[in-house]
Amino acid sequence: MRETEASIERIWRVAPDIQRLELRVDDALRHLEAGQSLLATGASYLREQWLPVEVKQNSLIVERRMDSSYTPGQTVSLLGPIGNAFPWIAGQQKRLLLIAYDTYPTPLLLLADKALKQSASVALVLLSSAREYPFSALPTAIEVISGHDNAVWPERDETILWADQIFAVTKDALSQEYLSELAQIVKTLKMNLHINTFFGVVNPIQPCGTGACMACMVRCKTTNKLSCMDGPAFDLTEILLV
Amino acid sequence: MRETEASIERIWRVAPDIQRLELRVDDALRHLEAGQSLLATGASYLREQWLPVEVKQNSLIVERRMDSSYTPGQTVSLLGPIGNAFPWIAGQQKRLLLIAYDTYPTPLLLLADKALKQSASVALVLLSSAREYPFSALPTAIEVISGHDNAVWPERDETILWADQIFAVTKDALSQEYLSELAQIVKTLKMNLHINTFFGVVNPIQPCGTGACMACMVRCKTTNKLSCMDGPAFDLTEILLV
Amino acid sequence: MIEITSSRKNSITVTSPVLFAAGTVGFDGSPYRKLLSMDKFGALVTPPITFAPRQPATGPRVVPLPSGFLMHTGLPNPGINRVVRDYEKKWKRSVLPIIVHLVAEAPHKVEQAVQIIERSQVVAGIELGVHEQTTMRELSTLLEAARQHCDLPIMVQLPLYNAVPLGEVAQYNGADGLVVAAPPRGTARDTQTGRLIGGRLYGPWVKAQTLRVVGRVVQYAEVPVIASGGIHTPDDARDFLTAGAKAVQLDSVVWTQPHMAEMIATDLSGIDATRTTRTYVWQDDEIYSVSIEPPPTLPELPNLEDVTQQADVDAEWKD
Amino acid sequence: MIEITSSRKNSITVTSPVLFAAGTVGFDGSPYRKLLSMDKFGALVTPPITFAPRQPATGPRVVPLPSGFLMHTGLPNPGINRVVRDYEKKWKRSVLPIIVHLVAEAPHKVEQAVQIIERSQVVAGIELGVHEQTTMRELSTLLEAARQHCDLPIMVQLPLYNAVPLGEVAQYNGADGLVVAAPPRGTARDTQTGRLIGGRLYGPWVKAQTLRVVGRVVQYAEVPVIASGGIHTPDDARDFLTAGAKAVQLDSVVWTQPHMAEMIATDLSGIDATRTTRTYVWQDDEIYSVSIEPPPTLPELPNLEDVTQQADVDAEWKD
Ligand SMILES: Cc1cc2nc3c(=O)[nH]c(=O)nc-3n(C[C@H](O)[C@H](O)[C@H](O)COP(=O)(O)OP(=O)(O)OC[C@H]3O[C@@H](n4cnc5c(N)ncnc54)[C@H](O)[C@@H]3O)c2cc1C
Ligand SMILES: Cc1cc2nc3c(=O)[nH]c(=O)nc-3n(C[C@H](O)[C@H](O)[C@H](O)COP(=O)(O)OP(=O)(O)OC[C@H]3O[C@@H](n4cnc5c(N)ncnc54)[C@H](O)[C@@H]3O)c2cc1C
Ligand SMILES: Cc1cc2nc3c(=O)[nH]c(=O)nc-3n(C[C@H](O)[C@H](O)[C@H](O)COP(=O)(O)O)c2cc1C
Ligand SMILES: Cc1cc2nc3c(=O)[nH]c(=O)nc-3n(C[C@H](O)[C@H](O)[C@H](O)COP(=O)(O)O)c2cc1C
Ligand code: FES
Ligand code: FES
Repeated sequence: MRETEASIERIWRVAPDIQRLELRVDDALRHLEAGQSLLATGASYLREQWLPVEVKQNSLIVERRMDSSYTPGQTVSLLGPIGNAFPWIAGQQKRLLLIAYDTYPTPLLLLADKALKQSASVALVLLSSAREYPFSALPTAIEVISGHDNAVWPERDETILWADQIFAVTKDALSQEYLSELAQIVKTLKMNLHINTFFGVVNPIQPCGTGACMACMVRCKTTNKLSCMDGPAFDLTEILLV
Repeated sequence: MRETEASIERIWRVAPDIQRLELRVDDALRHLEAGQSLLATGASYLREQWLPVEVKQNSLIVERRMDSSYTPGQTVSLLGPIGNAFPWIAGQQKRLLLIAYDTYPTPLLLLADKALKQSASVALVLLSSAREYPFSALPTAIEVISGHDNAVWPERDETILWADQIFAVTKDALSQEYLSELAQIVKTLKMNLHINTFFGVVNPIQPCGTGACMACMVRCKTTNKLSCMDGPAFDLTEILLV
Repeated sequence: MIEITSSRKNSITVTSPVLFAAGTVGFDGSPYRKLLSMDKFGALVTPPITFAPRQPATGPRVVPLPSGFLMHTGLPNPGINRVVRDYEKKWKRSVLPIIVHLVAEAPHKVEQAVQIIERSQVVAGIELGVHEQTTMRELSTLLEAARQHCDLPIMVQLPLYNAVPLGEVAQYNGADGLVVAAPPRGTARDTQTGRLIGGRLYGPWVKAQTLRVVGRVVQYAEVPVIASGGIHTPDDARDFLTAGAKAVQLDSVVWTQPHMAEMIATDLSGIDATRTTRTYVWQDDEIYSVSIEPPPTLPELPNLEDVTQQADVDAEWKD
Repeated sequence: MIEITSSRKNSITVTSPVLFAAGTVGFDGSPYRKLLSMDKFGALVTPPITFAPRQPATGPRVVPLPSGFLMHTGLPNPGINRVVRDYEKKWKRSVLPIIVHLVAEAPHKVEQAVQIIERSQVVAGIELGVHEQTTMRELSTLLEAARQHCDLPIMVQLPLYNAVPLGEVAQYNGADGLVVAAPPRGTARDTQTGRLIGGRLYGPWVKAQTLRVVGRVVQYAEVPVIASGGIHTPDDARDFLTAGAKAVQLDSVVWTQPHMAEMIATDLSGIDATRTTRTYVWQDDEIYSVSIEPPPTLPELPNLEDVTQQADVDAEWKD
């Protein structure tokens, strides 16, 4: 982890409320893995979590809501990389199910990109407000499933049984309840919840990103873990669900 | 006084650290007088005092330091007009001496502009850090005198004796002492300080601009006055100098 | 109609729960007559008035701070006699009830000042402003002096830091309402002169501190609580009403965003009040989830909050 | 070398007056080992440690605020025994002196905890964190318990609102240093869930409140004062040192701007310290220009600040 400067090279909209920024970053950030993020200085006091959706040779592409405005050439301070790579192993899990509930699937897009490049099959379920995410901003090779306002989507049981690995991202404050519900469904369908199968992606507000402030603590069965240090993906067999 | 919206139409630099903004303003602000100002919403909590340097048919031009950045099309909320016209009467005082001490002469430029248009003669003395103000941003018809770090400038006594009226702007926190010093010099030279001759332009930070908060109070000989309501120009025969 | 002081014959009722805090709109509201629909607000509290005239502070008076500012005006005012004389006629014609903010100097001055105010017959009530170092006993003496010859409702504006214990004293000693709280005091450096300035702090971040204190004062308050501090949106105001305040006072938002001040008044007075965040409920028990064991080795000790039993406890402590 | 506790045999000396406040860099500084030059700082204060283990708070823990935020973690920690066991070796190797922040629960817990800490022989001192409603007598009982079997320097981290009277009590009862102050507490609404969260407040605007309180505590302090609250620039830190603090603690700036935290440490430790505003001088008398007449009708009353004479005054009051 380092504190570095990046310059915003290019800005474009992918939907009325979503923009992407191409950043020229320090060498230390060239090898960002899917799952890792950055804490950037912005308009508010706390750093914002910037999620990469594409990693290029000399630059990174991150996705932001339109509520902040940026200018090309602008410099930002980045703290990162924060967190660990998602525990997806190229070539091993060939069928990936990604779920976004009531929040945009941004944290999962770099994983989708990498998995597709490694010729895995990727399905993405958009539930509740996640359905507003623009299809056009997603890779064409992805199978997008538009679900309902709750944990229900067309052919849900089939997709769950199909998947080798599941990653679910939910709106922070609701993650607990929603993840419990999904875990319950998976448990029933797959006879049990197996290790390395179903991951919750937990991205709370991170004041420090370094493991110091403990605001991002996740209660686990053995010992408590930190989202910024041990996450963002937590195996649902491991965390204490409500 | 009204709270209105204005849009920034055009932005240009007149010096490395000075920019001017052309604003399309509400009808209520079309007839701004030299001396009056506006309180605009900006990056900080308190409104900023925006000083007009030119009043056009459908727009106003204000001068700002480069420490804030603006974009064309941007909308700002303006409270104003704040304060009163400078007590300069076209055709009456033909020789105007303007003094800027340790602060840019911005508050005096609209007066200079109007006076020159009415064929008055205008001399502007720049003292201390005011000397950094770019000559190129001043009307060519103005006589600019570059002084020293204190109350001294070339042919000072002559210019003071020459003037029908004097307006001096100083850095807020120093106004008291500096105005006293100048008042003393004028008193000696002109045998006394005559009413309607020498004005201090007092522009402290104005939290309200409406006469409510009393933060801009100026101690006067008879009764205390408010810079935002009774100013910004105060006759030096009237205010209580230290 | 909302009753913002305890029900006695002269109790103050207002049509809107949104008031102007002390000094925000001048002595009679005239600075905002053209900018705001005054009739959407509930009442006007005057700038702090002292017994004798006071001159403005010298030197810098405003220090901008992140999301706020510090202000030190020196409380300039022409003294209570002169203010009443100058504004009596205007107050009589005022669309809003006038509440006079009286600076609680010495008890004998308070005693005289309240009589001057009451005699004028145009003032709806008094807000007594006590300074930050006021002790509980000083406050009770001040209130006794104020109550002596005065039938007007008297609210006490409490300092933020000691609002909880002082509010209990005020209520016990006959205050008809509690204003929670005066802006916190601070010290900041003026960047132009490099001087340190002491003054009151304003800005939206004051709200979190005030909301917490209001939540604690309403636990024991039997007289109306009026909340004040950092309110900048209708939701801010609503948070205080939901917490149990009868009314709110707006302060610096009136100066920096007059239009927003009017929006708050409109929204809170109407029936179609809208909240932008999810719930209305004041989830008391969700805030504090930990229950605490009492310190086992200590007897029941005198405590800042146990003021009414102070004498008994002191006796116990000495035995 | 700067002595940050009162001179006794075990007094703590540091090479830099810039310390890490409780919980800002974890139990042993490891989160910042790669981001900061740790040796530019003076000491490390651990996160608050309780006697028994504590779990993290449930629900939202961070509410962003204008120029700052509210945080409520629930003070998760594995309890004093476990912490000492886990970190003993790391603390022994630490480049910075380790100060343990001990949550002042009941006196008997404090008494046991300090012994566990002292036995480890790798801790430089203890910062005792007392809660906001601590009374003056509770504090003296807590300090008595802490001092009973402990020769380590004990500093007391004072709550912001009652720092002035509590600091005097702490000093009188054997505290070796005063940390002024713990972050103020507040209540804010989490916008996602609509829930009210109570917690501590951080941001640059905390500074004005803290600076004022530090200025008052140094008037009577005979033990070193360490200032903490809202420091975000070298000038902020310098303001506290000029006011009379021996050292400062950085808090949330470490998290949001680690590079700035290091700049503060570099600037304050060096000889070529630079101030960007005009003067260095602490112009005491220029801040408060009004002299006050004492309330004439009141006898010398017990006052929050007159704690050391409390008993005498109580006697007087009863006569
Ligand atoms: C021995 C002891 C040690 C402690 N140590 C620590 C410590 O080290 N660190 C620490 O952080 N805390 C500590 N505390 C807790 C701390 O003192 C406070 O009790 C706690 O921070 C809650 O403070 P409060 O004043 O808001 O609640 P209380 O004083 O308990 O408030 C009274 C009631 O008011 C309610 N309330 C409060 N605010 C509102 C509101 N805005 N609206 C509606 N209702 C409201 C609460 O629900 C509560 O029931 C300790 C307490 C004790 C007794
Ligand atoms: C009867 C009475 C009525 C009052 N009424 C009001 C009122 O209505 N409104 C009002 O606003 N005030 C009022 N005050 C004044 C108020 O209580 C405080 O005294 C005043 O605000 C100054 O507060 P302080 O705590 O900073 O200073 P003090 O408590 O006087 O502080 C003690 C000393 O510390 C010094 N000091 C303070 N801060 C610092 C610092 N950061 N660094 C170095 N030195 C410092 C001061 O110079 C002072 O000499 C009243 C006071 C009295 C006695
Ligand atoms: C009744 C009264 C008593 C005051 N007492 C003191 C005092 O004891 N010490 C002091 O330094 N200032 C005192 N002041 C002055 C205040 O600190 C301050 O100048 C005044 O209240 C205005 O503060 P403001 O600019 O923060 O509004 C007093 C002011 C008033 C009105
Ligand atoms: C020793 C101790 C005592 C506490 N006492 C109380 C209490 O009396 N009332 C309460 O509501 N919370 C109490 N708490 C919990 C605190 O309010 C809060 O959850 C905890 O200190 C963490 O606060 P933070 O998230 O603001 O850091 C206590 C916590 C500790 C460590
Ligand atoms: S964000 Fe601070 S510990 Fe994870
Ligand atoms: S700026 Fe508020 S009275 Fe003039």
